[in-house]
Amino acid sequence: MDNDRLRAMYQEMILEHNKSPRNFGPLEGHTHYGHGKNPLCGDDYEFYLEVKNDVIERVGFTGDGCAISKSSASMLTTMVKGKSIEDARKLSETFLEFILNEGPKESLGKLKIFEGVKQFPVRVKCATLSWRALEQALLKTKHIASTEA
Amino acid sequence: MDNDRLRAMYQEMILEHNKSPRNFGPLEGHTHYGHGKNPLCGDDYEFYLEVKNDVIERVGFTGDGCAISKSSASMLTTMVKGKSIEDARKLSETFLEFILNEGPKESLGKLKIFEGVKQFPVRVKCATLSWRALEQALLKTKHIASTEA
Amino acid sequence: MTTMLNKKVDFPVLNTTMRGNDLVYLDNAATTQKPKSVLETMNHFLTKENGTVNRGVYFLSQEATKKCDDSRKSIQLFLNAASEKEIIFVKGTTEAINLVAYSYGELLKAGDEILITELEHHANIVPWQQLCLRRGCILKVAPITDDGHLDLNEFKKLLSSKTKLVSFCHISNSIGTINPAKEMIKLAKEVGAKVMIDGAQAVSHLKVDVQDLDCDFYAFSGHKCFGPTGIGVLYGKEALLEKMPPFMTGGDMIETVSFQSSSFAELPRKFEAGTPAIVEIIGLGEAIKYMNSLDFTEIQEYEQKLLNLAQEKLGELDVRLIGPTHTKAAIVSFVVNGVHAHDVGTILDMEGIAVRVGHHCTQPLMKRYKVSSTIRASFCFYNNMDDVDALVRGLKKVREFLG
Amino acid sequence: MTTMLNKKVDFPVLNTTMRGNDLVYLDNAATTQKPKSVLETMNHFLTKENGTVNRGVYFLSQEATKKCDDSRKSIQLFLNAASEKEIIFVKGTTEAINLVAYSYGELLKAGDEILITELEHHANIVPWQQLCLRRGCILKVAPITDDGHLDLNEFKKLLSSKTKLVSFCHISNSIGTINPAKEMIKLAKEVGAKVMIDGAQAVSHLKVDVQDLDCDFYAFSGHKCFGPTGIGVLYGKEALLEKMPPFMTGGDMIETVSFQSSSFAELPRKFEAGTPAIVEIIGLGEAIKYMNSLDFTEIQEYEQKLLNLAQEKLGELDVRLIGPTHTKAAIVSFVVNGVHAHDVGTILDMEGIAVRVGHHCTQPLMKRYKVSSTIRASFCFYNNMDDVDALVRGLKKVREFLG
Ligand SMILES: Cc1ncc(COP(=O)(O)O)c(C=O)c1O
Ligand SMILES: Cc1ncc(COP(=O)(O)O)c(C=O)c1O
Repeated sequence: MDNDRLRAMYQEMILEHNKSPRNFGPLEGHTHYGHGKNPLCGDDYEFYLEVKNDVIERVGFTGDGCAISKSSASMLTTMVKGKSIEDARKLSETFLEFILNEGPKESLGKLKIFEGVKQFPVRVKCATLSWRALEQALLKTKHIASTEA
Repeated sequence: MDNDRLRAMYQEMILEHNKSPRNFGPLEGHTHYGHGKNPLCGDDYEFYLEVKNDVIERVGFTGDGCAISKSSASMLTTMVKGKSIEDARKLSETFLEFILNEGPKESLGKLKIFEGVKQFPVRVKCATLSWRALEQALLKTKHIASTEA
Repeated sequence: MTTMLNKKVDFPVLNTTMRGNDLVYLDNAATTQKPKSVLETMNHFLTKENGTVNRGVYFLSQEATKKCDDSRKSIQLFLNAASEKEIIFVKGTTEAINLVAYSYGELLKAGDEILITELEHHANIVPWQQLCLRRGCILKVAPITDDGHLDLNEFKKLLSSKTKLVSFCHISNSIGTINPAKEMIKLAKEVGAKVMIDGAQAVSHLKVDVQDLDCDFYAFSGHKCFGPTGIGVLYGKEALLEKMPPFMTGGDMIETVSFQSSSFAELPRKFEAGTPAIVEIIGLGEAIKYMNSLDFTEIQEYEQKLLNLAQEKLGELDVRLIGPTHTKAAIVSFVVNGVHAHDVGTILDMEGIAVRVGHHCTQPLMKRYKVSSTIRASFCFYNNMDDVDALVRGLKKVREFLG
Repeated sequence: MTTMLNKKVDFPVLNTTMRGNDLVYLDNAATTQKPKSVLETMNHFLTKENGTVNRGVYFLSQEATKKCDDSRKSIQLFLNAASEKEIIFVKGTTEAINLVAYSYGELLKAGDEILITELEHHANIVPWQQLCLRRGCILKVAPITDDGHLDLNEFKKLLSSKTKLVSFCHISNSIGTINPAKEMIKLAKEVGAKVMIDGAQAVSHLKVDVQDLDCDFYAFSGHKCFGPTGIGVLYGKEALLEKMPPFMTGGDMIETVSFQSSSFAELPRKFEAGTPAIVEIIGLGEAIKYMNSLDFTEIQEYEQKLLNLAQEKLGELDVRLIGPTHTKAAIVSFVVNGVHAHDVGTILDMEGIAVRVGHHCTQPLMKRYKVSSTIRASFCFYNNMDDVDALVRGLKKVREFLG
């Protein structure tokens, strides 16, 4: 039973993103920046977005943490790329509602895979950390030097 | 049984000294001074001795406290008056040995009456306070202004 | 006198015999007894679930963390604080006041004034004196009237724009006075002062609502409200706590540490250095649950009946009552004329009656009343009319023995 | 591997099952379990004898006072301190260090140096940083070598007549290093520095003799040596404590209080403001009694066997051991190559194995080893070879799940 719970959390796709995170690395010329940190377990990620005409054109992240937080960060970057700020925010809200409460998962696509984490209350923070950082990034525009404006 | 224990502590003579303490009041022209204080219960006494040629000629005390501490102070003054410093010290030692440990009481005269206090461990300090102050007084000479020397 | 709350059954210690009699426990202002539920919760935790908090990914630690979080939440609701961030665990009222004196004190400068009252416990005097010595602040003291109530006129006169902090007891531990906290806070706020309430005696007697009071700090001790020793609470308004530097530092209260510098965790952990008093926090949570099961209006009425009876019966003896006779909690302070309090205490003890004798950590108040000590009988809702009778019988015995 | 101490029977929590398995408790450096005798003593006190201390003339209070005095006496003997006055009750190691930083700190001036080591817990770093900020002192840090031992040469070089205090852990909570305390103290004394030892991890592993060490301060926490949370001890040399101002102030630590000024009680009460953690003091006394029933030489031998076995078996897995492999306590810190510590912790938890993952409140040490966190298995004499085997099996499962 415990093995099942573990397998439900550590899904293949999660482990795969953990091993080979997408969009990993800092992003030159980013317009938005967010920082997510869990001082208790040491997870620490930075997110960089390049937003043009309200659309997230490019995205990158750096940092380190557990398999759940890293795969969550990686999948986040793949999910929000190409989305409008508005849509990215909505996705974040839906995901957090799904993980933290009993929110619906229909619109979440492959993020549903994090359902297994809900069985591990202390690990829920690992899954939400990067989304919190994204929300922060979407609030705080980082104005890049004028040539880029 | 408890009444017996109480009666053993609150002997007639103790109550009588408590009501009418002997040698009560400060002593002009004293040569020695001691202060005894129990911050927990508030007992607070000052002792004044006039010593001439190594003999305690006069003695007085002031202060306030419970029946045990006050009668102990009062009886102390009557017991040490006229004694040599050496003999007063010995008496103090014997009394403390008797109250605190299992020391002999033969030489204690009417101080034996404090035996009942030994049944009340928290009250033992009340009986010993003035003797501690006496020891302090016998150590610390208070040099009075030269005309008296 | 029909309502008997009859709560003794919940408290194991109250069902022990003492020197051949039923224990008559009248030292509740010093420490209260703990209900079975608190004892069982603590014992269960220690025998079945003991683990540390905050840092463990393993079950025992997760459970302990959750229980401590739950306890903080209950305390927030109990005090009606706006947020859990405003509930800081300390070891007791004394630490709470010292925390404020050290930390809020860092924001004060020479010449700033701190106003307390003549009623205060040493814990609400000495930390301010020490702060004044450290930073050149000035301690002012609002007097009371002969009948033991704050002199509100004098209090008003002492308030000025220099007053940076007003700190007073909600209820006097020594003579039972209930301070007009809301009015005092309003007056203090008019001159821009912050207000700290020493609630050590209050939480077990009346319903406290920190938002309604509008105080900036509120402190109490677990062991005086049916919880364990070693734990207490400092409530502080979030915005103010944010501005204050940490008091004690170390593990659990930091964000990052390097040898060059450190940054601090968010509230409430910024003020909670080190391994918390885990089983004590859990025990306190259970004590809060117990208090939530009580009706404080009913309790107040009942305790007032006990108080009235005690004052009436003591009035018939040759004793002098010290302090107020109304607008007070069920705490009676008195001296037996011609007999020292210590002797009274010993004789009552022989009857299985526990009262406190001494200065009750309020030496300046004793001086105000020109006594070196009093006998204090402090009641709780689990006391009953028989306890009052026992006290009176005991005092008659004092006369028998000591004349 | 014949001597099995077989002490699990004394510790109720160790006999619970966890997620279907026997609990394997390997987080002893965070907090230890408590023997039955401690739990029973505490529960007995709270259900039968609860009362406050120091001030009561009545039976319950007299008994509580006596028990707390007895506990202080046992601790004095346990540490071989010269006098009971040197034993100060605090809530834990963190408060003990803060007490010294605030109080002894008042005797320091700008430019004075405080020397710590790279091994320290945040509790032995941040209070000194804060002191340096308050008083303009300078914090120096003695480095360790790659194998986790203090670099004694560098330590010597950092000592000078400016060094006023040297503070270091007896045993590192993070990687288990046992510091050469006696030698370090001797060197520190040569330049006239005072020495504080953070003994949080030591008292449960080795026999401590403060007079033989000749340290000025020694601190430990009750909950890390089989006692309750909410209580700890600061040992200090009497002459030095006498010179230091009080830290927290309030009831029980004063002699006289007036609104103008106050004078303080004698040691140890000068440093013990407020109602003490009574049942916790009594519980700690019982924990000391339990430790006195053990043979520390035997325990050390046994724990070294556990340590050797653990290091040997872990060495066969794809893990990196962090820190020393000898002259250390039975604390093993490691990372599983390619797997984050947090994930390891979760999978071990599913097997009923409690280990700690994270920075262990030693961020600078983690940085020194270029890791953000480690897995730490910390053993106690009540652990056995089966616990080591369970850990190894658990780590194999980690590989299965996380590749
Ligand atoms: C070496 C060391 N020092 C200090 C501490 C702090 O102890 P406490 O949290 O009990 O105050 C600990 C434990 O966390 C420790 O291991
Ligand atoms: C009014 C008041 N303030 C402060 C205190 C100090 O509380 P504690 O000793 O629990 O820290 C007490 C109790 O002794 C008290 O009655």
